[in-house]
Amino acid sequence: MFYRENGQFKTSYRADSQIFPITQDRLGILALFVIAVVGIPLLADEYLLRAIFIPFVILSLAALGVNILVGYCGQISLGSGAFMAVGAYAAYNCYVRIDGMPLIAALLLGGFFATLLGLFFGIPSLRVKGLYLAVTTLAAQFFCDWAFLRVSWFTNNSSSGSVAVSDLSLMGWPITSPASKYLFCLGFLIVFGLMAKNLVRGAVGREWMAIRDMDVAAAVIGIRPMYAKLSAFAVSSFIVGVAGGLWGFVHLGSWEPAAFSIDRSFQLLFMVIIGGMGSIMGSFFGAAFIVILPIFLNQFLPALGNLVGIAISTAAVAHAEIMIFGALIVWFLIVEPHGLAKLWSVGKQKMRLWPFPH
Amino acid sequence: MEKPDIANDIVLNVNGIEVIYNHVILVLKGVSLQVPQGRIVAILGGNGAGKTTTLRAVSNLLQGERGNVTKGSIELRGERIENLSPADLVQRGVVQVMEGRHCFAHLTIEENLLTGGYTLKSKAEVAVNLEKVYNYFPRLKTRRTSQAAYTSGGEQQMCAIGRALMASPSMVLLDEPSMGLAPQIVEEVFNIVKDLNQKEKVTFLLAEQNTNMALKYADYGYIMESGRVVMDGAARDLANNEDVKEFYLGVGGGERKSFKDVKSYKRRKRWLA
Amino acid sequence: MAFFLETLLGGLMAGMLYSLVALGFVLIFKASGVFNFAQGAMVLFAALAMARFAEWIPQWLGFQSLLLANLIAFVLAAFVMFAVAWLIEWLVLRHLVNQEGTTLLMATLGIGYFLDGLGQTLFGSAIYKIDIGMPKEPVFAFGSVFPGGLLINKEDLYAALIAAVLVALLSVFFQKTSTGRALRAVADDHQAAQSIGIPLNRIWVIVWCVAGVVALVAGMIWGSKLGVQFSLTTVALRALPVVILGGLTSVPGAIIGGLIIGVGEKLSEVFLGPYVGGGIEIWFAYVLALVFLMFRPQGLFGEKIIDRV
Amino acid sequence: MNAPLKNIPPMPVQAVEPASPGHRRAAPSGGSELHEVKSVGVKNIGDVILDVHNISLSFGGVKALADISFNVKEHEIRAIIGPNGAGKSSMLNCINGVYQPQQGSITFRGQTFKHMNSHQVAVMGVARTFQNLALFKGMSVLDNIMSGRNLKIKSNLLLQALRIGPAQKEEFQHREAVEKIIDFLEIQAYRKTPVGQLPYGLQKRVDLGRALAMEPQVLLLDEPMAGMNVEEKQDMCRFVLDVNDEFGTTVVLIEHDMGVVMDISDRVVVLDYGKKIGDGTPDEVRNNPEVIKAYLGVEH
Amino acid sequence: KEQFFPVLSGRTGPVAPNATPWANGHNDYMKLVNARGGINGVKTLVEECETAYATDRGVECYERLKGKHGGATVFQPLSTGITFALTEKVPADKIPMITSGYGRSDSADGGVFKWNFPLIGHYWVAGDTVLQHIGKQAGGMDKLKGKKIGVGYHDSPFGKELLPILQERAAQYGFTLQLLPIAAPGVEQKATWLQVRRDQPDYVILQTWGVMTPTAIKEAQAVGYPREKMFGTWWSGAEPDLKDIGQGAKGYSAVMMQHGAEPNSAVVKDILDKVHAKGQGTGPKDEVGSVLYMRGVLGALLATEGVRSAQERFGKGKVMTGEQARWGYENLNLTQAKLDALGFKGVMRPVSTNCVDHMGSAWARVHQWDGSKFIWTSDWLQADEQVIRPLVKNSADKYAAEKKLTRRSAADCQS
Ligand SMILES: Nc1ncnc2c1ncn2[C@@H]1O[C@H](COP(=O)(O)OP(=O)(O)OP(=O)(O)O)[C@@H](O)[C@H]1O
Ligand SMILES: Nc1ncnc2c1ncn2[C@@H]1O[C@H](COP(=O)(O)OP(=O)(O)OP(=O)(O)O)[C@@H](O)[C@H]1O
Ligand SMILES: CC(C)C[C@H](N)C(=O)O
Ligand SMILES: [Mg+2]
Ligand SMILES: [Mg+2]
Repeated sequence: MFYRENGQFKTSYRADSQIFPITQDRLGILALFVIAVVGIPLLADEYLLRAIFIPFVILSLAALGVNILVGYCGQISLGSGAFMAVGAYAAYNCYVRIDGMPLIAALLLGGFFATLLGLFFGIPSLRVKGLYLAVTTLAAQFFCDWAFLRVSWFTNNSSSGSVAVSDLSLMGWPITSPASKYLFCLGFLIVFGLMAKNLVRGAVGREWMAIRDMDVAAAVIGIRPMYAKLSAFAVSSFIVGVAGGLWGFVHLGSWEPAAFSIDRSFQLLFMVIIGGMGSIMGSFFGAAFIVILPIFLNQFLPALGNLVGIAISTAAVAHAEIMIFGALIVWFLIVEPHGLAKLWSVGKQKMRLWPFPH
Repeated sequence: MEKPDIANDIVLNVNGIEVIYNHVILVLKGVSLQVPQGRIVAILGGNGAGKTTTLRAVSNLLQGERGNVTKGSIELRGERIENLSPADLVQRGVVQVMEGRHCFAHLTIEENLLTGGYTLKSKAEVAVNLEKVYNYFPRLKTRRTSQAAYTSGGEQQMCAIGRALMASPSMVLLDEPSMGLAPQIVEEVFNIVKDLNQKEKVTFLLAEQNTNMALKYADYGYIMESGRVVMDGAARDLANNEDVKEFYLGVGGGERKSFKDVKSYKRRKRWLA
Repeated sequence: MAFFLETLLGGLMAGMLYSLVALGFVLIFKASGVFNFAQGAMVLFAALAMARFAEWIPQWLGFQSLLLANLIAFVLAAFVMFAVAWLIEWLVLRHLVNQEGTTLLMATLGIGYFLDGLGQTLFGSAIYKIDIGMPKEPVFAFGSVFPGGLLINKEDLYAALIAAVLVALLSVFFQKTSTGRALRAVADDHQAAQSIGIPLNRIWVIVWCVAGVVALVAGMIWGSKLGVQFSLTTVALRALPVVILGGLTSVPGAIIGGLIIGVGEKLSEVFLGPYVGGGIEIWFAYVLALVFLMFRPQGLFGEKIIDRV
Repeated sequence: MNAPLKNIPPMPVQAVEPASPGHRRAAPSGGSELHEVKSVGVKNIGDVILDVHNISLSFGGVKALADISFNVKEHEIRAIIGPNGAGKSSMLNCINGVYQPQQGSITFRGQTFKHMNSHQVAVMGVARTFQNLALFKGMSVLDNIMSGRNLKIKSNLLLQALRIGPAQKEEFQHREAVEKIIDFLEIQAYRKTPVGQLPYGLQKRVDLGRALAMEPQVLLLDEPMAGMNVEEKQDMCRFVLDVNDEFGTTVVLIEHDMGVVMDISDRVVVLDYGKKIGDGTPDEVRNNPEVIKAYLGVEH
Repeated sequence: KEQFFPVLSGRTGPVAPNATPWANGHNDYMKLVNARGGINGVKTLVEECETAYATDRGVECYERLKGKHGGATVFQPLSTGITFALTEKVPADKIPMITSGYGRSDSADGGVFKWNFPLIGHYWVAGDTVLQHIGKQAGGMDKLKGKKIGVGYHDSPFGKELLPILQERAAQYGFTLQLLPIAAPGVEQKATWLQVRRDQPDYVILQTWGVMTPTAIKEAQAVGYPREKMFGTWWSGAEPDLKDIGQGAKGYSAVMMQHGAEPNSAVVKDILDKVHAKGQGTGPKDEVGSVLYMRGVLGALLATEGVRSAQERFGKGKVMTGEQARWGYENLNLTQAKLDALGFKGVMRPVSTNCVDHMGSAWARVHQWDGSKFIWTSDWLQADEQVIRPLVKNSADKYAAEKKLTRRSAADCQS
């Protein structure tokens, strides 16, 4: 009853093409924004910030990038971990090798190098499609894993292959407290999130989706597959690269190539599919699902066990956790194959009709 | 043909069904129709009226579209069939020709047809049916070794129809069989329908936009409009109905108007809301 | 020279073992158009079941014979895999008819997680052994031709033979039976397949059962080589370039792809690796697959990707 | 994006002067009070805009097109008919650059090509609808039609990402043009629906809308009226005629409904299994015995 | 009054077979401490968090546990990767970290790494002692000249951590190293071992973990490389690695961080009596006393004894904060007498730490698999201070320079 757009008429295309055309949505988003920027840093304790919100924000950003490539442009990528790694290591090298390199510049440069790699590994996509393309991206993944382990120049000749950065600061403002780290990452997420949203609802986004849905038809209306695909690879790997930099610099502080292994790539892909392919919002949902659910289960199951008086071993919890996780993935897919974002919008549609069933 | 009154003459009885897609989109709002044994019944109606949805509901192909029958009942020869699988229905002789061809892209035309005979036990019957289909559509024979994806639209349509006939069905649900076919093939298809109907007593329920043809060959017709049946009657009566003539046959006012001369102001007639 | 041959042989046999896993992927892809990410989990699950049954059965029934224990364990494990196949169809696949490939792919992923957890919960997460009497020590053949002989790993040789037989059987199944054709039809278009009376549910159960048995054989052989433990799931990643190179829909492709990848990665690691610091075989396998794809985007024997308006 | 071929003189879309008298036709009699017919009077057929010369195309053993030649004149409605599998769609695919003919050439506005390149063809102003619906399934109606205007978008990636100034202005301009098309096709109610959920007939309309959004000079339509009832066909004809009248767009139309073809086309090519068996005005074609034998069957 | 010892366990994933006994041993000893009356009356409390040997999960576990139950006393990450990540975090949180037998070798330098404690051994000790053993087999270190030693290592910071000492020694004694990186989890090593077969190195050292170890030995068997010439470091030579290979692994040796399998030691008997007999055992009974189980016990011993020593200074019978416990670890003095009293007679040697030396002991022994169990095959070996110390110092200095840290002052050492 309350969630209706009745009476909200759009008199201009500008008004109609707002990201959230419905007033209630806008209010909701505003509230969310305030909570995210003010509420969480104030209220959340260190654990929540460090273990949940910071990874959530960074991985949302990465998932956003992956979604552009996979969800919007339809090019399945299992190499996102590699692009994160390139972002992180390139940023690291820029940061430690060039004196006085500002943090943000280093991160953006990381993104830039990830873009170069993305373009390179995007070239096969002009010929290879679908799952076959996934192999190309896996080649990128394994190659990068190997390169960062083996080429010691990338790790500034650290003997263990593990690198670290510390004492981050942004124009004199130290980024060491969890809250400041969180806000720093959130800033990236908001800026890139908005830009990505603008891209996908604009001409480039339509090109990507057109290529995804029907490439021959897209070519016939004048879209060049090469330009569309490579731009998707570029934009996606830039964002993923920056996320990689943040993951290394801000979240981990010190990392080894395994931080960006194939598992990370899979994780990002799951986020996109579970959250909703081709939906910016879906990236957030997906990241939340994949980041928070396991942690939640991990803490909740023993508590539940205690409640009924059985001590559950961590192994049993870990196994139960992945079982429940797997079952939930399947369950959500059955309820809504197009991901959580779609589930959300169907929910909204129902709410619009409420209290009538249809 | 009169409205059938003997209950057990009715093969298919659709009773007030509602269909909802995706839990929110209500498409059929209480559709009822009956198909008597050995007859040809046509569903007519504009784009989006719900013809395809009705056929999908009958053949139980709704699930794949995330659609659900939420009200009403569907009976085949007195047996409730809403919960059967499509394969069960084929076992009971009900086969649907899907709108939009849906040939198996990677299979050759012949393989497509052979797959159509999947439910048949005897190899001989498959061979006979294959010969029959090739007779109906000689064009398919010349293209038998092509992968279906690489045949023309019309060839695919023939393939889809032929594939359904391979199962020796007792009842066929035809969704826009004439779409994309050249005129003489359309004629041919309807002749096949008539032929099967008369010789092999196959019952047909067809959704068709080519109203002209449909009413010429059908015994009985239902006209649908935004998810409801708004008119039904014997085909002959419908064909003579002034409204039907004007809006579905394009011969309002007695004679055929050139497509060029039709004006584009809102002329659409709506029976209901 | 001898060493080159040894490497080549080693590669060929490793390749056969990859094929065995690759086969599972191909089967399910062929039959439903689904890329089954749970394949690795199925291999582990099957191997765990087999290993533990072989350990428990003599205890339960109180006999000693290794052969008998293995036999019963194999049969029991096969039944377990049938049950898994049936449950997967019943709980998951039938609810996802006509959904896009990515959705199904994700579902198999969920299944994979679930099986990983379930397997280890039921059967434990330590290292278990499968002892099917595979010879572990190498033999040295052609001692007269090559000084020191040519090393041949008997275990790998047997494994390769088993793989070859399995592949031959499955090839026949797909090429010659009407079920094979029905499977391909299902992969093309779920709905159309349903509309002409192909019982999707039954087909899927059958295919997943077959895939389950293939996983069991793969798990048994890999398990006998490596021990049965969680890491067995990662062999799926090694099999991936094989599937892709051979073509997602081709049973013989899985074999040829396996041989090419096996040989390619072993030769590269042994002869190229030392110059660049080693550890290149994984990415080399993928790059090799990629190079082939640039010439044939559907893999060596895959069905052409149809692109038509 | 804006790389039109330099040597093509810009053609004003609207006022096309009759270069050659061509044949003239009477306009629809009696415009209604609700529909303003702009070009009451005489339809001006212009010069040859598209000339297909000796095209041959075969797939393995199948000869889809054998030595086909015909031309299309500016502002006319040119129909291609023929039995199923005759090669009609393949012909359009050649013009579009989707297929590469093995022989022959295509001349478009004075430029001759051995084979076409899809992007270039689009830039030159050729739009197309598809027989087997090739819409972008995951996108809304609005986005599908908007994508038809992508060629016209000038702002770069960064501007689009920031959506400031010119990028935004441009977006709104195109949106306005697209809204006109949506109004024109009467699909306002479905603006934001994903096209995959639309009934078949409406999808065909969206397909047309996407082509129209390109503001093409030549519009290739592949069975636009399949799966429609008479009323809807009448609407579709109206759209085609209006486009043809109001914007002077040249139309190449494949259609199996002879009523439609005979009523609205200016000239008709008839193909039969890759060969051309007839070419002329509807009346000529209708009475061509070979055509009757191969395609029409009985007199319609 | 409970002293909280968080446990980062690895009971799932590719290293589960090996990491599980460690955690079981650790927890059993903690229970034993409680059964014996706690640390001067302070009971121990453990809570596990599963890392599956993944660094990011380890970091999450750290964040989760560090503030629980009144604050963590000490972390034992049981992974070199996690150690690297936590090394950046513990100073800020003021929680010490014991990395007994793994982690950063340079963190033995307490002057730079105030919060790290690689007690009783790090990988450079392992590397040095295993070379000494090999030298003895060869008949003297000088006999190694011109020899070729293969090193199969886990391709990660853990594996690479061993290399500096080997390289140092190779330069010194004139043997060559053949590096054989193995990608985790290490189930595919055919190519590696084909190389070994071709090049026939005189010895092979394994720095592996989890399933990688048995796979390596099986592949060695498959190419016919003699197991007698294969030497593991101490995470690569425990029962789960070898029991299924049985005879096939006969002759394989591994250097042990002091203890081996100690089923007959007093502490094991005590655990069986006071913990397992009461049905409170964490894992299966037959695993008690096995190699990795004992390492877990040692970990728990060091963790609790540090607290005990801290209590000497900050108040007996009190719960120590992380910062206080750190002082305890830095001033550990476990004499032989104390060890004997605790039941560790014959299991380990005395340990004493100070401000600069955070390791406290650098002894090791080698045991060999005889087909069904391990037997000791060497005397006590001590890593060469002359070599290790400068390596540690250089590396620590480099770290300090990178991080712009200054060495701790003498005053800081007192706090
Ligand atoms: N899968 C689906 N999800 C959601 N809505 C759907 C779906 N399929 C059809 N619809 C909606 O159901 C309504 C009826 O569609 P249906 O396809 O049954 O019409 P139809 O009468 O067959 O039309 P046409 O003649 O164009 O084929 C339409 O409004 C359509 O948008
Ligand atoms: N890509 C291709 N590969 C192989 N054969 C093809 C291909 N495209 C078209 N053909 C064949 O070429 C012939 C002409 O096909 P086309 O689609 O042009 O027919 P059409 O005239 O459009 O027929 P319809 O009216 O049925 O749509 C057909 O026999 C078809 O099978
Ligand atoms: C038990 C572990 C600490 C050993 C491991 N391989 C590591 O050092 O990372
Ligand atoms: Mg329909
Ligand atoms: Mg066609």
